[in-house]
Amino acid sequence: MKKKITGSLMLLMVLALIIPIGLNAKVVKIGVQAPITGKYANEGQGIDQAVRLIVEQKNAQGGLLGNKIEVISEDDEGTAVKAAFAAKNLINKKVMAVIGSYTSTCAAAPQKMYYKAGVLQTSDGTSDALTKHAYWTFFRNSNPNSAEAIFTANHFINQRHYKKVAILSDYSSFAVGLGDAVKKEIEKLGGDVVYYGKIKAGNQNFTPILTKIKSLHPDVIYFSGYYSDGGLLRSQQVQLDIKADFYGGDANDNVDFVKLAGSAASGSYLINVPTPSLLPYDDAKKFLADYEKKYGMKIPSIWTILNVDGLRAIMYAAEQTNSLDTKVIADFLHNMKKPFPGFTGPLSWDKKGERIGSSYFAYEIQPDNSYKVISK
Amino acid sequence: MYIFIQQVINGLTIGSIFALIALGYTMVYGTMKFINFAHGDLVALSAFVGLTIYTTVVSSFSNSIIAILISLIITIVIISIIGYLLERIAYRPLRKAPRLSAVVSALGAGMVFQNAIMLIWGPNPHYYPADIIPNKIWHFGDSVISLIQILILLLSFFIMIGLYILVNKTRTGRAIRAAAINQDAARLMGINVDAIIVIIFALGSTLGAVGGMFLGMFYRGITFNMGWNYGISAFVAAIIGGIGNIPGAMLGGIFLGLFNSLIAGYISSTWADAFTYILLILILIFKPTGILGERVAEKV
Amino acid sequence: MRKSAIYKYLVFLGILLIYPLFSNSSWLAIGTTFIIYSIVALSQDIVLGKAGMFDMGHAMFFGIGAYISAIMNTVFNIPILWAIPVVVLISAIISVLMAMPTIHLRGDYLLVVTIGFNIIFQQVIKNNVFGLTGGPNGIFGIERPSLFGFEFSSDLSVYYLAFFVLILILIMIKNLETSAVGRAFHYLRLDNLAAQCVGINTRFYRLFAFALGASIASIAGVLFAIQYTVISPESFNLMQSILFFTIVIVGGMSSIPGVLLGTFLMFVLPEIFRDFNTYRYLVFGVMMILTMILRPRGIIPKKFGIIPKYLLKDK
Amino acid sequence: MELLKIENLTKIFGGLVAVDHLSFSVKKGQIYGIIGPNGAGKTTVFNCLTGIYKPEEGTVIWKGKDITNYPPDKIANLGIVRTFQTIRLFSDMCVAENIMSGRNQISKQHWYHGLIHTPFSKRDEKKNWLKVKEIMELMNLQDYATELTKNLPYGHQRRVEIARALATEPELIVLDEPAAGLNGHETLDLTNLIFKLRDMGFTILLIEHDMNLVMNVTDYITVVNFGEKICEGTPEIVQNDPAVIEAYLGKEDADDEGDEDEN
Amino acid sequence: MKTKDVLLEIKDLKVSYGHISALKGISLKVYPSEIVAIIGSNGAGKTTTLRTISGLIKAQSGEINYRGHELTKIPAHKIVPLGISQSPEGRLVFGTITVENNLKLGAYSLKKIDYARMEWVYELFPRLKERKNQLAGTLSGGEQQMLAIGRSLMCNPEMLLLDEPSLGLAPILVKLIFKAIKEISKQGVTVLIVEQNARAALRLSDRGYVLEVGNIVEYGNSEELLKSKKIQEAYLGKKKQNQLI
Repeated sequence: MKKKITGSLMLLMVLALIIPIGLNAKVVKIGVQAPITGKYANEGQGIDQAVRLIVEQKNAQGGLLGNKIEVISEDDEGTAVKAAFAAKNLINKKVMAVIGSYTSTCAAAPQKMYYKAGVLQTSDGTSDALTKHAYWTFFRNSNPNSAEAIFTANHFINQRHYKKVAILSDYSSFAVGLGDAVKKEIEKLGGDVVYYGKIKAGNQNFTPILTKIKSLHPDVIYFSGYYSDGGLLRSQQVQLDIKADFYGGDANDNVDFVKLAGSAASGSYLINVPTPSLLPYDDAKKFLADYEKKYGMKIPSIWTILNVDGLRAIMYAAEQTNSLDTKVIADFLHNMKKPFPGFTGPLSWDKKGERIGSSYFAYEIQPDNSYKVISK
Repeated sequence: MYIFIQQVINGLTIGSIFALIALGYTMVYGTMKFINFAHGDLVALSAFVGLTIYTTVVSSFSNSIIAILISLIITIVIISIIGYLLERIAYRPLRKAPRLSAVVSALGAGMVFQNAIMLIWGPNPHYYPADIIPNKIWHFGDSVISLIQILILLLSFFIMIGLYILVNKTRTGRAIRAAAINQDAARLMGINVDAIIVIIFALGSTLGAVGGMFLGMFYRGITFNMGWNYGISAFVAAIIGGIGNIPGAMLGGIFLGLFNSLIAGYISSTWADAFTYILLILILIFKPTGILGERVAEKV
Repeated sequence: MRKSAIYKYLVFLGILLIYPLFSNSSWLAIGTTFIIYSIVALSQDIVLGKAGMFDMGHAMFFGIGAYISAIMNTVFNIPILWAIPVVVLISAIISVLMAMPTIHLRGDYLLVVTIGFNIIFQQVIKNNVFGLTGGPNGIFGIERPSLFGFEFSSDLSVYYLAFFVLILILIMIKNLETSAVGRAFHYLRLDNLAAQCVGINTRFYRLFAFALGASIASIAGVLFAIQYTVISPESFNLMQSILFFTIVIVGGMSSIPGVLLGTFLMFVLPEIFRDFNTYRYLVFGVMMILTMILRPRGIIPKKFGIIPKYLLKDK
Repeated sequence: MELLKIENLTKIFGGLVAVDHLSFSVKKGQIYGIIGPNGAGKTTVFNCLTGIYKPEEGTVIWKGKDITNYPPDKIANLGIVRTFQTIRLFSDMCVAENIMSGRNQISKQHWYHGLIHTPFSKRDEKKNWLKVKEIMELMNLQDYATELTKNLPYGHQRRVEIARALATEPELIVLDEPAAGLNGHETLDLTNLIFKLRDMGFTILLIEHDMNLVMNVTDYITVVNFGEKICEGTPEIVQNDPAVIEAYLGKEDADDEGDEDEN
Repeated sequence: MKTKDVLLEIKDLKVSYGHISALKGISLKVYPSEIVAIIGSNGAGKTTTLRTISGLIKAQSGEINYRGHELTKIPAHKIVPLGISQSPEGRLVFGTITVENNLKLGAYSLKKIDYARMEWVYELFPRLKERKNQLAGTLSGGEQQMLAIGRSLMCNPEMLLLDEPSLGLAPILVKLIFKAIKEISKQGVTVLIVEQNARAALRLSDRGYVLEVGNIVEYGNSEELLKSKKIQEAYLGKKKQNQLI
């Protein structure tokens, strides 16, 4: 009996491992590596859906250089190990380019594999570590932490004239990187960082740390982490009656920030590249409408659109060079004279794959939850 | 001084929610002697169910307080039934199996709950409307307390008093305690131990449902994976108090809430978790059965 | 060991040996990780299955192995294979220091304590202590090893390196089964007091089981660092510990085929069903419950009563 | 020669004095019985003697050495080994493996032999298994070598427990109610076995309820009631002691005793 | 012997734990209002018999008939309302609950607590009344035994099963307990008592059964059993006796 079970299980094991899927040509394959399940599932599913929408529209127009585009999605669950598996799968399925992943860690883990396989990768990951190696395959479609930090520090010290700053981040590599950078830049400009602490994402109860901050009487509280915690921080700040301005970093720019903060959202500030609803471009507005129509929900965040822009730039480069060779496309992207007009503004890249010419805005959230630009 | 008072208020609020959830762990442990790892995810599920019911019924009532009370009651009923089914399907067949099998079954059940929430409500966070409880705050000195905090503290207090009376002063309560001490002896009293276990799961789920909806009302944002965090904190609270001991779970919850607040406020927020667990380990080293737990001598 | 048992192990190892021939690079990576996770699960089994101590923080030692070797490699430029003895020693010492005051705790309390240690470990590496652990980013750029001039640069070579280590560990655990030490683990798990009363120093053996489990897990950690060349905290968090814990219970406590099968089911199976992105973990949870109900002692429970032939009465 | 000497042993459980200043000593080669009504504190004495309980007062002296607060394993390694009133075998393991547990500390294997087998460890392993075989033959258990002990009848389980004790090569064997649950035939076997063990040179300390067995096999008896010694001496002396009769039968029966104590 | 109908009849009852058989097919009868003793040594199956009657252990085969109810097919908590109450071996009082609440638990199956009965129990064991607000775990062994018996009386049973009520008690307490049992019996409660203290049990009871490793080897009138040489030998050994039981 036991022999039978063991035997059949071994057979199953062998079969399962030999299954790997065959390939077929004639189409251009685009990979999506995103956290489709797990903690960031909503961002991951958003990226997946948005990419599929763009590709659907493109295919309706006749595809890329006459080739039909096929999207292959792989779930990295927001963890490095699974990201490596997902990347290997995509490489084996011979994708030309990969969109993703959402988190810096998951974008960094397979970076070298994509480089070795000559697969283009475009990610919204903002960690500085991503462009450190200057792989020719990598294109950051968001703006690096360092740029945002410089803008933030300048805005705080020179425009708002804050004296005492409290900085909070969570434990994610992105938030820590941004928090560190902002602290450094503020101190460079002579600002006083009276508190720098970390919260545990998802913990929800931030009153202890806010009470501590209250006792230090800062002029501003800056949070570099994600909206899911930022909204609560703002809400609890108001609840605790802490009289300081609240600034959220780019990852707070999500429709859910306002929902979480509730009435406290009004009067808080965000720093980011232009947000979806504020995007001044008509085609961007159309895309947002299309997305909402197709999926019955709003686009989760600016990150979705940044990733879409990465894909659009790659498709644009392929058409300009009339080539599907990734090396040719990458060369073109690295040396664009005229930036590509993306949904999120003009896109172009330096040799390291860093996005050039990022423009940051600071917004104040109004009582009707609309954004008012207070600084560009 | 106001910082201290403020931290105590903060700690008591979150602590009483921990206590409500911890009671679910401790009551199940008391009679079944295993850790119901699915409890945290059941709490998350109740937050979602509660929100859905609230948004459905709110239009029929002019007063949001009445709407929330009605949805609380409906949620309690639904979650109790789910708690009962959980016991029936995933745990009862394992009563005589090695204890760790039930633990793994509980982990599996937790996974089912979490992913079911994600499939039903989607991966996006959901939000309790901001206006359920009016956003009122009171100052005394530099410390503040909000209406919702007062409501949570009062309701938790009354629920725990109610539970205390139920367990200590009623016939069913005596049966629950008897079943926890010795199931065979309880059977000899004519107590239907299976029925008591169902009651315990229903009660634990009820308290978890209340805790889950409090979380939703207090923090507004709820996510499909929030159960694990609260589950593990509440579970630690139950252990600190002495798992299996009902007053212990209440004490442990409040204690953990206060400790978390004071550590984060006075020592270091970046090391708050480490301090919490070092405290836990120290308590267990010096008092291996928790603060109120009883020592069980090995019979030779 | 029985002939039929040897034969089964040879078949299993044979499949692993030729497996790379049939797999593409992503399945090769899954294969390598399967082997590494099997080693961790086997080491978890020494503590949980054999010595019966409820350790739900085992991923911590896996992480200690990965982190120490990565730090030695990236900061001090020590070839990563040379790190192994240091890693083994340090994790054994840490495990004993941790276990000494807590080892006497009853089942569930020990379980909570080990969860606590795992969470403390997480916070330590995430807080980037001494600037060595890289915080939430983890450590990048770990170099792959070379041995006698052979570079383990390809994924295939890393697969066989892990395979080789797995064979060594399997031999060790087989040896454990047929030695005084290994039997002592079973005795103290089944009845601690009775074991003490026949003269077995159960406290020593508990600590030894802990140290041995920690050391083997840390070796797996080194392999993990070699395979991915990037390590980050979430690979060693509580969820991972729970995974290893579950592997042992689902597969069958202190049963080597059980633990290997458990690793396959709990780790490889979800990879096979990747296409069912959002549903697979729901089904997976249901499967866990069903497995426990149908086979409460694990899928392949340990069989006792295998003793040397010369003991049996001539028939 | 006094092998074991217990002096003024006192053990208190939450205010209840379970053993009260009890003293006795066992000579080498003796079969020594401790009897007393249920709950008299006999097992507690054994638990103090074998290191499971720490006595509040008093000393346990083994071959002139004070071993009072030693842990159970150390005491076992000094040559005192026990059986339990409620049989405590490693129930999931087979008979041979159970007996082998007694060889664990006698084996010369070091911890690293658990990982790497050497010719030495293999020899050691074989030597110990052969010893197990010898003991199984002595105890008539060889037919059940690979049988899991939980599947054995009660009487056999008792024998396995004694066999396991023998495997540790003890000097003193402490038997806690060995005849409990045995039928007449099995009890007879046990009687013979105890004599056999004595003849082999073991000293035996015994708690037992079965008076037939006790009176038959023991050389010397201490009677305990409520933790106190109420009588000691040879079986004849003990059997005729009014205090013993009272302890066993209760006062109201004292008037009946005349016609029963014929000896 | 009573002439009334049989109250409880056990027919060829077999019980086993895994591979070990504890009862190998025993049969016995209990008539209303009598006291029946089951005696035998440790491990003979006495406790198993009582626990099977109470439904705590499942029978392998055989019947237990009680006033037309087949007890082997009824779960434990439904047997108590039929009028069978057990005071278990080792007393199993609820240690962290007060004495009075232990007694209330005894009346669990009645839905309403009969305070008059509680007074009767207090009269039977005045010691319990003195300690009614104490936690049961803090009582001495004898007091716990009183509580266990008192508790089992609270549900107004027709038949009382007593498992080793004299275990570990001083003779004076044994006397007190046995006196109380006699008193209980006088109230018309049928008593089935299991004892190692054979003499005391037989003196108390009307009839007795001798159980040895799962079989009934002897039964009859208690007075006759008391005089039987075999019983005497089994429970107060004779030196140099070659013949074992």
